[in-house]
Amino acid sequence: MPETRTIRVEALSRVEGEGALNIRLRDGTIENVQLNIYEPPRFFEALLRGRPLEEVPDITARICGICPVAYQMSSVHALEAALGIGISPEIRRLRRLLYCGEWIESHALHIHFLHAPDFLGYESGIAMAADHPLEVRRGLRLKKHGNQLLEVLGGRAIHPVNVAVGGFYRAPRREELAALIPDFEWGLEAAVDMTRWLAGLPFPEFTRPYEMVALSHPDEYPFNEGDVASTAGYTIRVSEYERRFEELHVSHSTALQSQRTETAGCYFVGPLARVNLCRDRLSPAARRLADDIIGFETPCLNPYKSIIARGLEVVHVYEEALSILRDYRPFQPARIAFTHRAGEGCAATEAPRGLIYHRYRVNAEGLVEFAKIVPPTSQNQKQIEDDLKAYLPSIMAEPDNRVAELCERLVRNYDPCISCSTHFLKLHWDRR
Amino acid sequence: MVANPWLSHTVRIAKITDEIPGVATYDLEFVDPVQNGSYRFLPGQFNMLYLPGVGESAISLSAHPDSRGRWAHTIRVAGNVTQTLARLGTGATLGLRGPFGSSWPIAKYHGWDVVFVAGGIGLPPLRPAIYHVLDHRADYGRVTLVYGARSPDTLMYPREYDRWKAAGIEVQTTVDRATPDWKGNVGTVTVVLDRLPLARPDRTVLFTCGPDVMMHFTARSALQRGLTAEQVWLSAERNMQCAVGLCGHCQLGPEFICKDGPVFRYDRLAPFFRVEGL
Amino acid sequence: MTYRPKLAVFKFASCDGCQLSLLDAEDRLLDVAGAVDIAYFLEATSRVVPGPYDVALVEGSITTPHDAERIREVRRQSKFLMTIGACATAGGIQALRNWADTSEYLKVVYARPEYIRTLATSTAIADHVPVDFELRGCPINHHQLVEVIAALVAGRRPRTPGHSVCLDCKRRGTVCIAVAKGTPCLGPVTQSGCGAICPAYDRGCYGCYGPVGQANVTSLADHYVNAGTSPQQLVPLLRNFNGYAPEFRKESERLAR
Amino acid sequence: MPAAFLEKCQLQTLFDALRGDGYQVVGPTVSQDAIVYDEIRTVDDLPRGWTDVQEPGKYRLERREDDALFGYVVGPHSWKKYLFPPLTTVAAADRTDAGWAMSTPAAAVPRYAFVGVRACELAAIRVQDRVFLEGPYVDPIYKARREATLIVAVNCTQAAATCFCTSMNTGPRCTAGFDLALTELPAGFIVEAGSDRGTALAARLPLREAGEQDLAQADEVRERAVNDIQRRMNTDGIRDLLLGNLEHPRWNELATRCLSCTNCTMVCPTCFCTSVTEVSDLQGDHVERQRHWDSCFNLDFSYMNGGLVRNNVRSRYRQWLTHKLASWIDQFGSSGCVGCGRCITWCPVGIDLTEEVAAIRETAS
Ligand SMILES: Cc1cc2nc3c(=O)[nH]c(=O)nc-3n(C[C@H](O)[C@H](O)[C@H](O)COP(=O)(O)OP(=O)(O)OC[C@H]3O[C@@H](n4cnc5c(N)ncnc54)[C@H](O)[C@@H]3O)c2cc1C
Ligand code: SF4
Ligand code: SF4
Ligand code: SF4
Repeated sequence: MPETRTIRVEALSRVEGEGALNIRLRDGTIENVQLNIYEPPRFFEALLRGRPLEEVPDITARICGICPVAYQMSSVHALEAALGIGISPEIRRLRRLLYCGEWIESHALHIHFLHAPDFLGYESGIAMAADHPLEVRRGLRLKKHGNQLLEVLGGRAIHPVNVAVGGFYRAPRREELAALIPDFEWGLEAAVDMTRWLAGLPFPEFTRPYEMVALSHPDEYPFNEGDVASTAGYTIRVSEYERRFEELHVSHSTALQSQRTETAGCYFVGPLARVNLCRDRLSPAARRLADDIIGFETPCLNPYKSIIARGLEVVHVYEEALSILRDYRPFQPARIAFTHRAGEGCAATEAPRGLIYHRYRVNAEGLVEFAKIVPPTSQNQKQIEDDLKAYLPSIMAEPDNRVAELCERLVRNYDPCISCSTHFLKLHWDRR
Repeated sequence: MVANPWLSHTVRIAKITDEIPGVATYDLEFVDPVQNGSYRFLPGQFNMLYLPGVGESAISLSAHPDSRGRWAHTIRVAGNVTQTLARLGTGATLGLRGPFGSSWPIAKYHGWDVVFVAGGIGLPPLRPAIYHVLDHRADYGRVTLVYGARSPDTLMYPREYDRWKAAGIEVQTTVDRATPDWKGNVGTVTVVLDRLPLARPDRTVLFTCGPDVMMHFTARSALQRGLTAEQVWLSAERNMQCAVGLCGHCQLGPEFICKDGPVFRYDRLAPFFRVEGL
Repeated sequence: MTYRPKLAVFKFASCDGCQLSLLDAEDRLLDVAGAVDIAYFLEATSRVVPGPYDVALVEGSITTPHDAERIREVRRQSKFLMTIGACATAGGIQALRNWADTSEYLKVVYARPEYIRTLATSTAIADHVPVDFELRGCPINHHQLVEVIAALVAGRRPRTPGHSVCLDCKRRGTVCIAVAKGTPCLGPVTQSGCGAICPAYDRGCYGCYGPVGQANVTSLADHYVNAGTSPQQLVPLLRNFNGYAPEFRKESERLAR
Repeated sequence: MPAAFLEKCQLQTLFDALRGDGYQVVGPTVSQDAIVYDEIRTVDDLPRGWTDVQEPGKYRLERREDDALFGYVVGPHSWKKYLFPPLTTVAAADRTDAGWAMSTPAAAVPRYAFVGVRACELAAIRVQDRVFLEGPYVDPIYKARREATLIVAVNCTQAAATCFCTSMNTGPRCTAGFDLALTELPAGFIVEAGSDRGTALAARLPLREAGEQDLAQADEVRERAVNDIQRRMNTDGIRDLLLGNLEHPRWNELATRCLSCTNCTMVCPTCFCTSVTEVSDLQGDHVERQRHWDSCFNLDFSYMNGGLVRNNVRSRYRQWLTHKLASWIDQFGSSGCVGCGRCITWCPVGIDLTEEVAAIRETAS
């Protein structure tokens, strides 16, 4: 009689959105590993059809409450490409600043509330606060800075209202931004301290031969623009993205999964990919920290160390945000005027949790005819399953609940944001 | 400096007396002894009772008008403030501003027959006036209290009726829903009022407090019985925030219930009372 | 001991933004965590305490047969059930499917529609089970959320004002953009809660907090149409995150005719 | 003080004098596509060369042909935002071992100099004085701010299509209630003092005596404003007209148009309604009572345990109109309306109270 052992995490915790994990072992060998995303489908790509293109950033924001800016930025860039709009350097800087806000907020949240508790053995950041009050309070303060920046630039932190195709509805007043500078100066130092703390966490020895993919820009750390670069050695234009990467609707009842078109292999997006690929474009303080203080070695192929990459990125965005804040002057126009025309355009930006790709076709009336949205988590999903398959043999001896717990931790490395159910499926439970 | 009309004074709950389910009488005393010594009010006036963080409510004084040192309020649990208050015990503190508003001009009617008509929680605001009559019984002619409640067990202050009767006040209670052992009147207060012998309608004054509808029909009945609108007094109720005529909430036509009322002579309110949505 | 309600957070079809709002109350988060017993909140903690719960915060709309079942169980387990956000209160942006053919939507998005189990509609929680309190917004406002929690702890009714966005514009000194610029703005018929941010950012309100009580949407729409906005522009404005709220829905359907 | 003349290029001396006396100068500026009241430092902050065009439900800024500094009428803001701020803390409570300790939060009283106050606005301030200062209870916040405020009025030289101050006897000429009043002419300002404070202030300005020609010109431009006013409201017996027609069918008809959005009450310079909210920390140990502008158009405004008194738009619109124009007279001895027209312009659907009153009058019972 072959012995079947099924391990299930029915609801992943401390991830954004809802997912489950199904592992089936038969006679000690892995039969199946599924990261199931049971987020109900919300059909964004379909419901965008026929909507005025001006509304797209408001609607795509609602794909994900954790990284709405990433969706807004990717969609406005893609639509601007479709309409042939060139934005001004001032608008571009302000958009980077907005992205800084989201990165700080999202990274601080993930680090302190979702991820670090794993390394220190807590069920939550709130529980961790009892023993590590300074770290958690510092983390909350950083997180708040991110939100404050989003509030000034976007009106509110979740689903900001100020992002428009062509720019912003209103450019902030100088005093509004200048008021943030003292906090950000404090935050920059706090972020350095935080990252040193993170670098000292106990990391499992676990590495994989990842192909890492991130945007890459010659002069900047990638947020909003660049080519798509891979540690496999190639760099492509964003317009070629869909040729290199494809989405599959897999039968074993999970979300659409991205994979490399040629190899059907998986790939890795997110902070660790970015740091590996763009380390030299980190801000001076972040580079100094990586090089001299914590001695962060790249390429780093240990997914647990994503938390350090996140820390380095927090330092980077504080420094970049500060320089934008200090130099800011209100400008006109806040939004480039445009006329409707038929066209198609795509864009990729870097959400806190990785590369995000959008493509739209619009008609001459200014209505959306077609939308395609590839969120970061659908790109990492196959990689996560692959990691789990590689990891399981080493922990198979543990009891089920321990296996489940360890697997969940591995998943959290990716900061998966699975509420972005542009096209995720409901799971068929395997209840055998 | 002008006094801050929103500033409450701290009072302590000295005693709680349960009346009927959901209604209790709170004897309050000021924490500041000087204030406790000097506070005075007139029958029909109200205080704003304040529970910090919860809110403020207008509550009539139901105390004896000559009370000293303790100020009774009879309060029905209705919502936020009153519910939270009901969870407090003796010794707890809260805020009080007042007294506010106009009063029952009972002392002006020496020599008159007096009819009090109360409904439900409308009796407490009338009680100070009843106490006044008790103390000055000889100054008045025939005195009647018509009091209606939903059911026999929701009649307020039953333990006092004997004393009131003994002092020569006719107490006529009536209920909407009788219990098997109920021997008294059944029906609205106006049913009782309509049957009430009025020896000298031109020298009878009527004071009423209760739900708007009840007061409306009471006034109508009084007018039919030969009283004029000038002989009818009622206590009106509206949402109140400031109690000093500055917030605008309690308007009823041209009146601010808080400072022009709550006690009005009926002729003044008649054109506006019961206009839907006013 | 003060009352420390056992709190659970449940998610249905949504973007997570509303439950994230709780974590966005940074300054008060640890206080909140002290004031309530967070018994089930997957996004924030691995600790899972089984029901029943004193308070359930429910995010998201009902879009699948399984969720239609699950919400009943949540209701059974919860003494006080509060919906948070436009998805849970009005069906959310995904309720746009209610005017469309869901099988078409499926084909647009999925290569293999047969794998998907979904309902033809996205509906509010109150369409399925009784709801004790609705906190509006897309997303909800974390100050309001903390206020509601504070109220529950204190055992009083929460204070979430029910006035229009206009009042908040006026309090913050924002000039009416409908009047001064002719920008169609839903503020006059939208419930406050957001702090009137859109007009302060030079754009019309797009109704995140849903229709204000007794909203006279028809009068406003007629006025905008008379002033030159086409019904085709107004329909999508009304049909977004709260598009399936009765007052917005009725008007968008009237305009669409 | 006889009328004097201030050269246009010398207007800054007025601002400097006011600032020198410790006043925060507030006045008209262009912002958000409208003329709004805000802090001003120099003459350049004034809406030079701008005018406003108003009609029911519509307001637009337009360029003037000249460089007039006060060549417009009233905008969406009124001075009540300074004298009666939209949000103030009126009381506080702290939990102590001995129970609740109540207090009045200390608030700094700003010293404002209002520049550019119009006749209808002087009248509106006068109306609010009656509400907040002259009844049995005084609002300490209003009182402190009001006493610390200096007023530089400006006579209107034009009117908007929504103005009807002549019907309300409130303008367009500033007659009382100011410290200084200006009339703008192309070359400068006719300056009149209306108080001792104003006379003393004027004495420190580089004024010259106004010539006969200047005065004649001033009369002419002020007359222009009078002639500009097209809108009328017949106020004969208006109290009894409105309070006697509480069941008029027009209220039902209004309910189909009015949004109950509160805009008319918010922009009205005399509306004074407020609500108080408790604001506390999560433990509830420190509580502040915040008073904020409210409006009779709000559903909760008339809430009483168990229901709403004004539970439909009809009754809420009726409350606004009858209070403003009728019961206000009982309460405060004057109309609550000064004819500034703001509620007409800023009603998103352009409901015009003068038209409503006329309609009721036409078919009054
Ligand atoms: C002049 C006057 C005298 C009163 N005397 C008494 C009395 O002696 N005994 C008694 O039990 N009740 C009395 N009431 C009614 C009492 O004020 C309300 O029942 C109470 O305010 C309800 O408050 P709540 O917070 O418990 O209810 P909620 O329903 O939670 O109300 C919230 C708030 O709305 C306001 N509000 C609600 N209902 C009323 C109302 N009917 N009148 C005024 N404001 C209201 C209050 O500010 C209240 O705190 C009187 C009312 C008035 C106007
Ligand atoms: S019209 Fe309404 S808001 Fe204005 S003062 Fe009167 S009651 Fe208050
Ligand atoms: S009612 Fe209208 S016209 Fe009259 S003072 Fe108020 S805003 Fe001005
Ligand atoms: S009259 Fe106009 S401004 Fe006033 S509440 Fe009605 S719609 Fe709003």
